[in-house]
Amino acid sequence: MAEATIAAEKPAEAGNGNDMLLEVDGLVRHFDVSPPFLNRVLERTGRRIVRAVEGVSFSIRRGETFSLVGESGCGKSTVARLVVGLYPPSAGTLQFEGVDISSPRARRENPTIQSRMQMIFQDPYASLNPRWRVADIVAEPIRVHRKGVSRTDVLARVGELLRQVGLSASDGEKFPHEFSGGQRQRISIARALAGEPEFLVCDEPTSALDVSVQAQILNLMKRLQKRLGLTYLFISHDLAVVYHVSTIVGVMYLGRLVEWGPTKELFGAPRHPYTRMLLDAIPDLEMSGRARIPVAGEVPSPIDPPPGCAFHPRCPLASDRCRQEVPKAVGSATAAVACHAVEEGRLPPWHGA
Amino acid sequence: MLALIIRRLLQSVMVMLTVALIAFIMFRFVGDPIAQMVGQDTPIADREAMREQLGLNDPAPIQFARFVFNVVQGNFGISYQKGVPVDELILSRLPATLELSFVAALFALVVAIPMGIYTGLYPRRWLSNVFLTVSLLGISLPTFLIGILLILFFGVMLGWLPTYGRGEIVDLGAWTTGLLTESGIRSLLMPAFTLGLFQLTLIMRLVRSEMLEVMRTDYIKFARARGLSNRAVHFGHALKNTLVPVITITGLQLGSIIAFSIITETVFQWPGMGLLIVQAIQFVDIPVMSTYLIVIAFFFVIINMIVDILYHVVDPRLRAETGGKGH
Amino acid sequence: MSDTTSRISDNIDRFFDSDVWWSFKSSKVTIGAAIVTVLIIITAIFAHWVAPQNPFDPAQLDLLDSSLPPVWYADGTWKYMLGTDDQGRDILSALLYGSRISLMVGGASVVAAALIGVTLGLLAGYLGGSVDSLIMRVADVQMSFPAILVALLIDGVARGLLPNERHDELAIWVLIIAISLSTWVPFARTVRGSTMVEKNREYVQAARVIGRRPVAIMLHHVLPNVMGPVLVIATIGLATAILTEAALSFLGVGVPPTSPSLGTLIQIGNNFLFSGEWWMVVFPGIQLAVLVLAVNLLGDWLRDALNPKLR
Amino acid sequence: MTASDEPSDRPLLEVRNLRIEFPTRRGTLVAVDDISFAIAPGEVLGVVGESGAGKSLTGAAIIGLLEPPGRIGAGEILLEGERIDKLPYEELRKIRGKRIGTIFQDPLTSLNPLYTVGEQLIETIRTHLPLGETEARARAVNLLEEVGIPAADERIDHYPHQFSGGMRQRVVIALALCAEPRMVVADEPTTALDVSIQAQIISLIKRLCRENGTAVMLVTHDMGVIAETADRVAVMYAGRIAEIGPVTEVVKHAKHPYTHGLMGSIPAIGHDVDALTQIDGSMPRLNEIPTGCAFNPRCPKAFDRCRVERPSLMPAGRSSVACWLYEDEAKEAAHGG
Amino acid sequence: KELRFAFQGDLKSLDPYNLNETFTLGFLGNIYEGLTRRSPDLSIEPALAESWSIEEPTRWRFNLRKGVKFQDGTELTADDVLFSADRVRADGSDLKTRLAGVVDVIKVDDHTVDFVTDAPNPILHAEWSTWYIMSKAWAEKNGATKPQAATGNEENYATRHANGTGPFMIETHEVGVRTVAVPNPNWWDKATHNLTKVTFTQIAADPTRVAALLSGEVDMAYPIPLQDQARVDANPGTRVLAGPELRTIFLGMDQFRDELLYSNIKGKNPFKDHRVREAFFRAIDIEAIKAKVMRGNSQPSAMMVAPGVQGGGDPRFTRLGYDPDKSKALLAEAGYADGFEVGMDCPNDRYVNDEQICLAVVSMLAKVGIKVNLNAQPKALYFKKILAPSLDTSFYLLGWTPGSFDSWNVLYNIHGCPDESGKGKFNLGGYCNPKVDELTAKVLSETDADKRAKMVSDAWAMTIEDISHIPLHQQALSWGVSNKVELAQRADNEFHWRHVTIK
Ligand SMILES: Nc1ncnc2c1ncn2[C@@H]1O[C@H](COP(=O)(O)OP(=O)(O)OP(=O)(O)O)[C@@H](O)[C@H]1O
Ligand SMILES: Nc1ncnc2c1ncn2[C@@H]1O[C@H](COP(=O)(O)OP(=O)(O)OP(=O)(O)O)[C@@H](O)[C@H]1O
Ligand SMILES: [Mg+2]
Ligand SMILES: [Mg+2]
Repeated sequence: MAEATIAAEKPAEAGNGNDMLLEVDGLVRHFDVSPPFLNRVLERTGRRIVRAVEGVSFSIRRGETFSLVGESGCGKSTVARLVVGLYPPSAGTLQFEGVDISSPRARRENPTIQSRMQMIFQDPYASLNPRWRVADIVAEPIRVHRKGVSRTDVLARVGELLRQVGLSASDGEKFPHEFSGGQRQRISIARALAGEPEFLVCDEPTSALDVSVQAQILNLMKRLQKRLGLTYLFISHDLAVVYHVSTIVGVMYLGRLVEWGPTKELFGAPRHPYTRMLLDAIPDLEMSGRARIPVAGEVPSPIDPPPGCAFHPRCPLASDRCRQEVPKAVGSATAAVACHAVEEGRLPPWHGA
Repeated sequence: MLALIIRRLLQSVMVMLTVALIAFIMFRFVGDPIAQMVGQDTPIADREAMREQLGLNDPAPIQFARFVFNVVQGNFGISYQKGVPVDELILSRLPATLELSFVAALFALVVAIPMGIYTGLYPRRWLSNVFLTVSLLGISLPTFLIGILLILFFGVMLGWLPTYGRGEIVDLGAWTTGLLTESGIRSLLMPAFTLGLFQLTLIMRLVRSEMLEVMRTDYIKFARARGLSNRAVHFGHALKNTLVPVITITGLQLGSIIAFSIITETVFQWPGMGLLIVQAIQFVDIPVMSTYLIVIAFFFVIINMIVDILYHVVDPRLRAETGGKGH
Repeated sequence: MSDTTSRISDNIDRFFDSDVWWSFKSSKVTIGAAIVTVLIIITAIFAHWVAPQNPFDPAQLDLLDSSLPPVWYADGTWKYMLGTDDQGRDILSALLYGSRISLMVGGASVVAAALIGVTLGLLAGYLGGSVDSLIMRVADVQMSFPAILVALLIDGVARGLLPNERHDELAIWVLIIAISLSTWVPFARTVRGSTMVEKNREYVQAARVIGRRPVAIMLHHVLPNVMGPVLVIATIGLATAILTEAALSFLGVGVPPTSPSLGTLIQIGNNFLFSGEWWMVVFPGIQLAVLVLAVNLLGDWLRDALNPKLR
Repeated sequence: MTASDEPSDRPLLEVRNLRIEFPTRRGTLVAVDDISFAIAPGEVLGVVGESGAGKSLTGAAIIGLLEPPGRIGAGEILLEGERIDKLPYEELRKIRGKRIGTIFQDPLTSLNPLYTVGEQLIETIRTHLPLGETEARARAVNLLEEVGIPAADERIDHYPHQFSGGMRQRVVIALALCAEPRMVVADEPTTALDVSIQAQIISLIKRLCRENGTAVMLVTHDMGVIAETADRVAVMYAGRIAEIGPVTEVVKHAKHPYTHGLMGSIPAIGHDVDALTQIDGSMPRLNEIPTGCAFNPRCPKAFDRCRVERPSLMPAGRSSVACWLYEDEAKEAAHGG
Repeated sequence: KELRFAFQGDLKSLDPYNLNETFTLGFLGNIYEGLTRRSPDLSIEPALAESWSIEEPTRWRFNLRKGVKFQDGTELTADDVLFSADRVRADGSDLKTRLAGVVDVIKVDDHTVDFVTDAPNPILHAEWSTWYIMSKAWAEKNGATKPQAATGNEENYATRHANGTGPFMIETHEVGVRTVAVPNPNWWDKATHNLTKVTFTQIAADPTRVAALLSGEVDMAYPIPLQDQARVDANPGTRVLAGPELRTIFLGMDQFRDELLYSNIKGKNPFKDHRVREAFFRAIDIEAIKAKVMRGNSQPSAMMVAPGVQGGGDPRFTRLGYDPDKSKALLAEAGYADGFEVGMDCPNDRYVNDEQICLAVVSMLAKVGIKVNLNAQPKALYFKKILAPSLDTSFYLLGWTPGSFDSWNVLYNIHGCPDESGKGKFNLGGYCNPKVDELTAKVLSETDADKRAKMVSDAWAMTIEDISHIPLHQQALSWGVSNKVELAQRADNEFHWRHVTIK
């Protein structure tokens, strides 16, 4: 009992050093979308701040796949971008193998770390420069990070990478538009692998693809993970995909992690009402005829999120406390939930999947 | 909206100040203003005295401030070439140029928009191709050549239209107009056509490409799928969406019409500002040049502001403040 | 070595297989326009071989041969196929040399304008923020003055600043500077717009994650992807620049009459329209109109061919 | 209109041997090739298939809005027994919105940003129904309420950009249902939406159709949505129907190897597999569709005949399949019948 | 009866002392009047002075016409003449030379004025037909007592207003657009015209001006481009009046600098060499210029003055023949076998086909190896450059009509060795032959006509021998006139409306 109420700051403790590849602590990212100063004065409106990420902490163990799920706009991509350094965080820290890489300066000072993390993007059509040959695209990280490698070596390596993702070396001479979506995503993966990364951030790598192609990519990613010992930060809104690929799943809502845990546990016995809602909303391929009450409402604007628990306007269990007090994540290092109802034991049993 | 207007005003002031600075630099540093003012045999001492008297020895910022102060009061100095105050000179030429530009713009718009719509809606019809080809000629033939040919044909060979000037003009106090007399209107036809032709082509092509673009959008497809009549789809939905960019570009074009009138006015001896500036440039009449610069910038700024406001009137997305909030 | 050559030949093959080439091949008008343009450019470049006379060399002019009509008139001669002007300049030669000046001024000013515009546009679009606002405000101010006016003013200022006899020598440069300073804005606007789109495209972000520097990203990633519209603007800009030069020459502030451009030729010829010596204005007029029309047609085609939405 | 009083053996919509072509510089592309299906009143027909399989084109052909140069190369489309594919534009226009409603994928771009939602609704209503301005407005408010927009009488005067994505899709649905069409073509109505919103929209469509007895052609590539919503499902591959049948049959007992692979490649919660079933390769481009069965290069069960001869739909169990594997079964069934 | 006419140039100012330019002075000669005026044949007539006499060789007396009223109603008195004499000599006046040599102006009585000169001058009044008398009262009332406001910050009242005694009064004057005049009902002389209104418009572009005449929008336009004369004549309603003009067009060379400003020859001035000047002269095919550039409308001239001018048309002189070979030989002899480069200044809107003449000269000189860099520009800039004090030129084209129609004017202004007194003020090349100067001084005070003519002829002989300048031709006037209009064309190219009648 006492153990269960320990407020867990992070899904996993950073205790045993080397094991943790990435540690994220209290990550915050705000975007200022205020109207111009003059408008604010004249219309007496304040600043408008998008609280895209509002204090997210997690760590990822080497070789694991940590997944983030959540509805559109809840801040998943922002977390991904923060991790790879496309945005500097507004607050909070990022550590890669214990090295702080929170600020852009820290990143510049540790260029090797940057090369060890790569990213795969959602849109296979937009993530490859249409004017570049595939070979050049794939070779770019090699040329940037390992200067002085001879041209033939680079080409050889590119060919190898292309084969690794299931394309042929001769495809390097072509341009991206000559490939289908699934093949392009393979090229993206080859490019990401070219830097010999240990850590891959995948922002919805398959959501633009058809299921049959998605299966190919997911299988490829899993295979590569096994073979190369990669660690993934995997982002998706498709719970089934997340279930399929991840070791640990974190559920995001309006910039916060509301629940996390090992995949099976989380999907087997979801505790946060939001997690339950998401699971409920998945169309039922089995046609088991389970009774579902689709949850009403949509994600509120991150500009002025509801006070208290951000989920309370949509939550069937919301109480006055939920409306006022932001719930703390409670649970062990590996599985926790931030919900007053859970804490107060008001949670009805899960009907089971 | 208010914020928009205020911001635009501020920006306009900045633009005007920049232009004033350019004008000032021209005024002050291109040639020696004193040398332009006095006769050849004025002694050096007198020149120095004048220099002092005119404040040309003060620090540049003070001179600039004085320049701006004078400009704001409408005091632009005396034309080197004609010896009369520049503001009067410009003001007396302004109506001619504005009238010509306005009529040319009106002509361009009235002809170009329907043609643009037609070619945008029916890109494959032969008439569209005719319009397009003819319009290409409009931007390929030099304005002055068109003007001369018009004069030769309609003025000299057929004798239908006057070949030069504004015709009979009516004095309405501060404004003189040629729009109230028959000869004034007849005189206006050829210059307005010449001046408007280029803009007509541009606007027509713009409307066409915007129309083509809009016709491909989902909401047009959806409007069709709802069974709306062609009229409603073309004019209610497509046209209105086309207008947003068209307004901006057209606005800019109208600004440039005023400046483009230089050539037309030269060809038709149209007594407007353009004629004045061409002469002023040939004689390096700096006060006239810098004043013209400021006046043109002023018009541009005004037009731009109107365009911006129109833009906001047409596009509800831009006046988000007025409605309820989304999300 | 052979690698690069094979790549080039590969590129050429690819070009001839591309939609652009196909849309070119299938448009008779465009082919015509291209042939005309190339013809004019080549004859202009090699004018000193092609032209029967060097009209810029006063020693080759014979006043007694002035104002001769084209060859098909009774007093025309084959020596001056298209007649001569009032100075005894062979119109045909003057056309070729004049086209050279027009093309040179037009081409150089477009190149200069494109350089300025693309650089500023890239910077504004990629860096955003205050750099962007500054550049765009400058562009706004610039936009309020159409090419003709800017060119006129620059010319006026140059007249005031340069010693007079240098003016003619420098006239071409003044023209080029004036025209390019007044036409860089469309380049900058377009490039800025495309850059803002491109910089948020994932391939640019991928390059950033890889660790490339902003300048490298701008040059290697963004630039090639915004070149399409730049090419279109450049083509149409060439047409406008040629016309602007002609207009300025017409207003008497263009190139000096001793080395006339097409515009100057028209301006001179203008004076002989009523006297029946029409060839002095009509041939340069046709040459100018045809050149501009052809370039415009090419620009139009290029715009359509490069716009994937129109295909 | 006699259809409504007759029992539903007469299909509301019937597509026969539809073929859609694009003349291009490299010859004519056949994007949809000889497909036939029918939808009964009140029935929801799901159409699934990979991107580019020809789903949207089929929908567009039905409402007569194929974009040139696309054209119907052969076949017929019948609405309540009446041919509509050859109707003049104006006749067809009167059918659109009135008898066939349409919902597009992207609610963000389907609405004209310059008009309020109300204006677009009223315009559509008055185009098809003889109503006055105020009556039309009242109806519009009703419709909005029906699709679940709170405070409809206030929101009606808002512009599309003031609505969220889910709300906008509701507006689009309201617009499609304005004139109570007998049939709705919904082209991926939920693809752009979040799962939670998706569930809301699906149940909304289902409810509205059940209540009005409207037939729906639901195009999507999400098998889950189909499984939940459709009565029957057609699986398209490279412009052809690979399999068509009752939804339970297709989902649970997929017959065509493609359908089979497709079902296997969908990850599912609770199913722990190391690797998903995977169909190698990708769907061919239109200009390089192989001879014989279009699926043959990727098909694990392909045999010689598949590479030469193209199978047409043949009955297999309660479904129809275009696959030579089922030829015998089909023959038997034919004999038996 | 309205007369509408158009001219190429602009009416710069209504101030009669502002600009010494033919068109402006000619125009203002309809509004203002001088003590004398000229008849259509250019002979001097009494105007505001009824009569005059030479009291002493250095003292002239003018008797003013009585009862002459300015257009504002005030009467003309001797005070006005004194005032005008001061004003025309004041700073900013462009016509100071009108009273050059006048040391004193004395009011004898209200209608008599004496002019005292420093030396005898038989042609003192020859240019006074364009020295217009202004009203003292009016100028003082409007603060226009000086020709130009010194600071340049204020406009001079006289720039846009006029108050003369002449046959016409300004009704409206829109600067640079048009000017309308109406007859002066109180004019002292009997009007011979039948006009009720005169409208002047500037039409700068040649084709537009011709078009306006052809289409009947103006009744008179000038100049008509030479090439359009045939067209204007062929047109049923119009005709060309093409009389000879007294202006002589010539080329000048810098002969005083030790090194030319614009040349590739350094350290010496080729134009100081008579052979070079002759080579230039002989290189020019004046007949070709006449035939082609001027289309027959010019009279090649051996002299620097036109036949109509006293001393002009002297049969003693003939042009050096056109001879490019000789020219080349001369150049070679002078040490310029390969020719040299020289810059040339030329106006492009001042004289008939001025730029074309220059271009033709450039091309002809090119044939003998001289590379000429032509700098053709509008007259305002051109004059600013070449005229004193800058004299910023090496080789130029100029035209000259002696205002007095007397050779002395040309010998003094153009051939005199430049000095402080104003002698040689327009001798831009600095030609200086003391013998010519000596003779010129004698010419001025010589009162015996025959002796004077002989002296003039001898002076010309010296300058021609020296090749001080290269005279080209007298250009022809080229006025386009509607057939409704009868007018008198004056050889000095001034257009006086009092001789106009309209059908
Ligand atoms: N550069 C930015 N400027 C302003 N707001 C931003 C920016 N990037 C993201 N946001 C806002 O931050 C919030 C979170 O965005 P984010 O892209 O991280 O969401 P997401 O979970 O990835 O959504 P999706 O599933 O749609 O990709 C959104 O409301 C978004 O509008
Ligand atoms: N204008 C066109 N020209 C040539 N081919 C076209 C054109 N429009 C569509 N096609 C082709 O027709 C095929 C079918 O397109 P369709 O839009 O029906 O696919 P879909 O099944 O709806 O795919 P998605 O799931 O991506 O919407 C595609 O291969 C497409 O490339
Ligand atoms: Mg995202
Ligand atoms: Mg589709």
